Amino acid sequence: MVNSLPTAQGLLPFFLAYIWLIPMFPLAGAFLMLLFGRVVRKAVVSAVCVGSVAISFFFACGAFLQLIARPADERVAQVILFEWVPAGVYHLQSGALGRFVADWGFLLDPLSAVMILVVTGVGLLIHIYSTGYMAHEGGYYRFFGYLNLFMFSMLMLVLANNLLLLFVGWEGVGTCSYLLIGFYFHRKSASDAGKKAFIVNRIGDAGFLLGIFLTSAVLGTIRFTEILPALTVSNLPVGAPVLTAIALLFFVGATGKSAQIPLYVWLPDAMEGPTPVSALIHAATMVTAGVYMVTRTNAIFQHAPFAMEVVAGVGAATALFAATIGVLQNDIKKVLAYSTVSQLGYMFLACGVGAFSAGIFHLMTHAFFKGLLFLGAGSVIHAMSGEQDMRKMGGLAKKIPITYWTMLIATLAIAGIFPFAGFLSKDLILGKVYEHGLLLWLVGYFTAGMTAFYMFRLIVLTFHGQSRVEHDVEHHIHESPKSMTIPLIILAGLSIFGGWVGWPEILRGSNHFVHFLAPMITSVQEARVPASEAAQAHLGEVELMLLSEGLVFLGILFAWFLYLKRVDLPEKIKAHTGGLYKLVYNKYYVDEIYDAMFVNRTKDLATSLGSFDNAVINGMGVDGAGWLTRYISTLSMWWDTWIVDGSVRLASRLIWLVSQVARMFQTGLVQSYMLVIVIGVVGFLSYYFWVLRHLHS
Amino acid sequence: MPYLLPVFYGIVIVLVLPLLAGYIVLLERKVMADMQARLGPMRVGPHGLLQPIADALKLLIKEGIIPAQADRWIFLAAPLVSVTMALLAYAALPFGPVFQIADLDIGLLFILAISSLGVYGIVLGGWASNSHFSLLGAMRSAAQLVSYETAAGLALVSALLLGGSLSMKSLVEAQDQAGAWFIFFAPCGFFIYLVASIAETNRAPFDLPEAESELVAGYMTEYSGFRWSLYFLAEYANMIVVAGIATTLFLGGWLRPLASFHGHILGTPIEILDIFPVIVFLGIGGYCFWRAPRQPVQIQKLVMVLFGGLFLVLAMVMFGSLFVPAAMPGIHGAFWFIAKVLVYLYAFLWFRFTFPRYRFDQLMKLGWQFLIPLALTNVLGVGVAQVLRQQLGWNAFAAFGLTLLATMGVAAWLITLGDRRDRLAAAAPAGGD
Amino acid sequence: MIPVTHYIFLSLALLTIGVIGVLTRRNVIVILMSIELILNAVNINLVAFSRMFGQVHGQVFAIFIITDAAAEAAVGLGIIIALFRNRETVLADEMDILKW
Amino acid sequence: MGTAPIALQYGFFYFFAGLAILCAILMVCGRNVVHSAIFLIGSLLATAGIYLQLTAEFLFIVQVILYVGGIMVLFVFVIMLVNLDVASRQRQFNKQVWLAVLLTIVLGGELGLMTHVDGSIFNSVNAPQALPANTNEVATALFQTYMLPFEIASIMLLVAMVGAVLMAKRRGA
Repeated sequence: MVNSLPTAQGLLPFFLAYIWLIPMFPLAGAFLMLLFGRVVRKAVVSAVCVGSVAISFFFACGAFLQLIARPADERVAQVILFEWVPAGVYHLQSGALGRFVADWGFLLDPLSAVMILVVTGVGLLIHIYSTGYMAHEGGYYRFFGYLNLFMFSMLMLVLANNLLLLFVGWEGVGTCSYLLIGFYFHRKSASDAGKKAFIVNRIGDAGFLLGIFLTSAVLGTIRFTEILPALTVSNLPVGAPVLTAIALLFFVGATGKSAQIPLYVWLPDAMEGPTPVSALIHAATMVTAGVYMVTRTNAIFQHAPFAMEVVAGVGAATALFAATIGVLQNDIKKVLAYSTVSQLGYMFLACGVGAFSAGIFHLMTHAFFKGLLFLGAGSVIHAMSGEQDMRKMGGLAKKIPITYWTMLIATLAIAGIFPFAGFLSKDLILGKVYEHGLLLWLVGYFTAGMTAFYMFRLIVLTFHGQSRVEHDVEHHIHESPKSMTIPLIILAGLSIFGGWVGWPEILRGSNHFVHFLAPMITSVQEARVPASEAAQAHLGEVELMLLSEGLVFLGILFAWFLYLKRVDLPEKIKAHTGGLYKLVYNKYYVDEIYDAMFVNRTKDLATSLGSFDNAVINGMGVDGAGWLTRYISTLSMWWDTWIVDGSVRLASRLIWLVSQVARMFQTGLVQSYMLVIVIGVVGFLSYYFWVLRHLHS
Repeated sequence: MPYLLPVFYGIVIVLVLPLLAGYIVLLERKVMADMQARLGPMRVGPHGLLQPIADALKLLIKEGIIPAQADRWIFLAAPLVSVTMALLAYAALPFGPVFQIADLDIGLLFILAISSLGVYGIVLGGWASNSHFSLLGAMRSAAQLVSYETAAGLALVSALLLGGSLSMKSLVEAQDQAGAWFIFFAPCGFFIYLVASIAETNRAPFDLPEAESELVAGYMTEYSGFRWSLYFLAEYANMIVVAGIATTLFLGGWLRPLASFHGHILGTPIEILDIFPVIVFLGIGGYCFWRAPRQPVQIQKLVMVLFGGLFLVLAMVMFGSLFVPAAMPGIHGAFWFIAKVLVYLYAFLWFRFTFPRYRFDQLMKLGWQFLIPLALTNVLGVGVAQVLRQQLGWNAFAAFGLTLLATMGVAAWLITLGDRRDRLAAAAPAGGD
Repeated sequence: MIPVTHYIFLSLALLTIGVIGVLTRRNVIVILMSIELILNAVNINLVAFSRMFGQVHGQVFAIFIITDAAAEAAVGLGIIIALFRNRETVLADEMDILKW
Repeated sequence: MGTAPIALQYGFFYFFAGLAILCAILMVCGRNVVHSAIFLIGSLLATAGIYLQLTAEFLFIVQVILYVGGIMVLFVFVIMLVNLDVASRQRQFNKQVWLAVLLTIVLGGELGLMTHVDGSIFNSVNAPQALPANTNEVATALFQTYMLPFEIASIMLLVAMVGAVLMAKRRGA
């Protein structure tokens, strides 16, 4: 199985050689579930699924350790099982010979190593959590089967060694997200949300697919390991329009998958799915696939400065935009969803300014604390027996302490309080952005404050103040079972310490994480950063940290004051700024605008097309064809009956007649036979004489 | 002139033959009477010497009946066919060195062919008379003739091998040169031909076609008068023919017995043995004159004297011919020939009165299972003997004695075989034909 | 000497008559006899040719043909007897078992 | 007979030829089978006469002995065995008689025409030379030149005899 490896060294260590097994375990689990899950008990289901994910997590850890055990320049392991799409050789625009080959290959390098750790780790925790959360739900095996299938797809996405295989995983996670959002398919809103997610993702995927095509057409390869050499070979100048196009198309895909403007609208609705799904797919892993992909192809992006600018701009805009919406949401999961969108915007902002490793760093930490937040929210909803509206909560801190504390930690992390994980990653990003330009920095800065505000608004509304819980759910509020709380605790720990791998040098740390990812990032960017700014950036960094900390604390105080001390104020504000409030509260009517602009137009187009279809295609085309066919067939039936069959019958009749004649010869009487002989002799002799006459004349 | 002599001979034969036949009948009756210790015909003429003429007249004036259902023309033609064929055969019979109508170089075959045609007279007559007796008789005779013709032909082949020719004349001459009659070389052949010839002429004990006790008179049942006599004539003519064939082939034809002995009377070219015919005729004539006075009636005395005179005349002819070398061989040859024929015919009569009649299947068995194989063996033996004698220069009697013994052995084996077959047939449940 | 064509025409006439007999008569025995007639015509030709060429081979062939005629007659008559035994008829057009 | 004057030769020939043809016609047309047989015998005998006129004495004898004395006797025998008066009272000719007669006459005409196509062998050798009495030659040819055919013919005769016996035998006998 360990066949020709492009990397220099010979035989790979065990775990690196068998990285291709990591996705296979969940796949096996998924198969077992979707085929036999119906007939086995829940214990078996949870054992199989959690076990499979645990095994793949174990393999991932082994692979990671064996990878970092190698020298920094050899930290790449590629296993190609077999050639999937055979190689097609063709000429590129540059005249060079392109060799497009998509193989079933697995690539493990620092980037994917981080990703598989996040995916399998968080995935494992969420699986464990789900066993408790879904314990009383129907379709238990179905849920876990989908979940395992998602794990497989995500790991394929992460471990793919070429764009096409990555796209396979990409589509796989999309499908799984559709299935899981619509898990409660009996609820129309759920199935609608699933469809919405799926369709919106289609738009992005189309862009991504075009990007892949363009890549193979321009660079002649879709292997990640060969993209950079191909770029250098095809001496395209930095900022070549082709590369820009490719990058933009990739980014369209990323916006679709990672819920950026303008394609973010599906993510809030995706909250219809079970909370673990929201945690795993729509907070921790899938939605970050876009960031991963952009980072994976950063070489192209770095050669397309304009695209980088677009990415940064969109990221910043999304971050601010989503944050503003999040401020006024009452549904606890919606708040978290918008915060996710905004955090993803942060990541893209980082990527846009070239701080890919910062983006990935934030991705990791975000996976930790946002997953924790969602799980906590899930725990709260569990305790509130399905209630999601924060206005009907409050004062739960005493009743569900573990949830409270863990969520508090996560909130502090996302708000960016020193020294939680979020602080390190966010401030790394902000620093890079500050180096890049002031406007974007201001946006990010402000967004950080708003994040702190709405997150603490969530905490306060949920856990503090007097309870607004309805009476019938009041009495059986209870702490979640161990299977749910233990993952919370673990994630809380990660939210605290998980970010310390990226402790900045400025604080006497050595940024291991960035150095670890450094080989992944092509350094075209350095040219664009003047040395002088790089020199003064160090001074700016500490100030920026202090500034953001200040703003964050301001936001926290604001929230505390607004929603705990003066509870009447929000209503007043609402009354005074009615229009704005309404606008923000209704999410800027984006859905309505989309409906008006695209969806209804699409529907109108569809209706007109449908009518056209009915009138022309069906009416004239299909029905006409049918009509024509019917009459032709009647005609041909007539033909068949009278000409074809007729000829057949005629033939048989003729044969019958001939045989009637022939029968007369077969009398069985010797003498008639002899008469025939005589006839033959006479004929022969006559012919002989005839010939003779012609011979002599 | 070349055509005159044969025509003369023909006329003579056609005139003499019926008379001869009649007297053979008389002879037959006399012999029968003698064997049965009777006198036989005595009334018509002295010792019934005119009996044949009387019978001939009676038959000629009798009414000829034609059955209503008969096939007329065939009924009329059949006896003629018989007689014609019987008489045609004489065309090749050498009564003497010169006394022969036509010396065909295939004379023997000619005779066989003609005699084989004689059967049609019988068959057609039997069929045409439209009577079951006749038909059965005809079929019997047809089967019989066809069967025994084979045996007879094969028996004759042995003589042909010895003679090396088909012409009767040269056959006799061959015997003359050989110094011995062929009967001494191939006695088996002669014996087979004897039996076969009896069967061919429908004589007892093979006279099934006209077996009185079974079918009234066989193929002649419906015949009467002249036509009946024609059949009769044909039968006796055939007897003479087969006798002549046997005589020619086996008994040395016209050759005098001991032909190689040439003892002359002193001072004369006359051989002693040539006197013998004269003595015979003289004796007969003398006997007639001696018996003449003892006849009861006057006319009989006269007739007796006439006969005596006739034989005296014959004696004179014989004696006179001794001094005419041109005519002598012919006349004496004729004498000897007829003498041998009469001897042969005597054997016929003898058999007739001593043997009981065969059953038809016995007849067929005898013909097919005994005579024909034996004849084949005989032909083979004679051929081998010829080779031994001519190629290897054996002594003639040694060679022929050897082959004779071999043939005898085969004959014995065939007889035992036939006996066993009969026993098996008797043991097995009677079935089939 | 008589030219050979005379004999040929004689045998031709016999052949024609024999063929007519074979083709038209109903009695099987007559048919057999007609066949004999045809063979006979052939023999005439052979003998005439042997005379014409001054060789005896023609006669030898005639002998062979006569032998064949004998064999054919024997077998044919045996067939006729068996047939008569089984079907009580000697008419050719009542024997059409060949058809089935 | 080969040495007879030419007029006599022609006389013999035409007499026997006419006899043969006449008997043949009567044989074919006759209603009574026995008559047919008799006429056939006549025809065969006439043919034998033709042989004699052709100085083929041996063949003449063979014809008489074998054909007339053997085969035809068999025929007559069988005719009497299976004699059917009904047969003689029935229709003698089958349905195809006229067509057959016509065709056969056409055939005969064509065959006769064959002898007159120029370049045919009959015109080339037109005067048969006299063949002496030739039984010996026939025998030589038969037993030396045609030894093997002779043996084969004899074996064929044997087979035919056995076959005839078997066929004529009644079943179970």
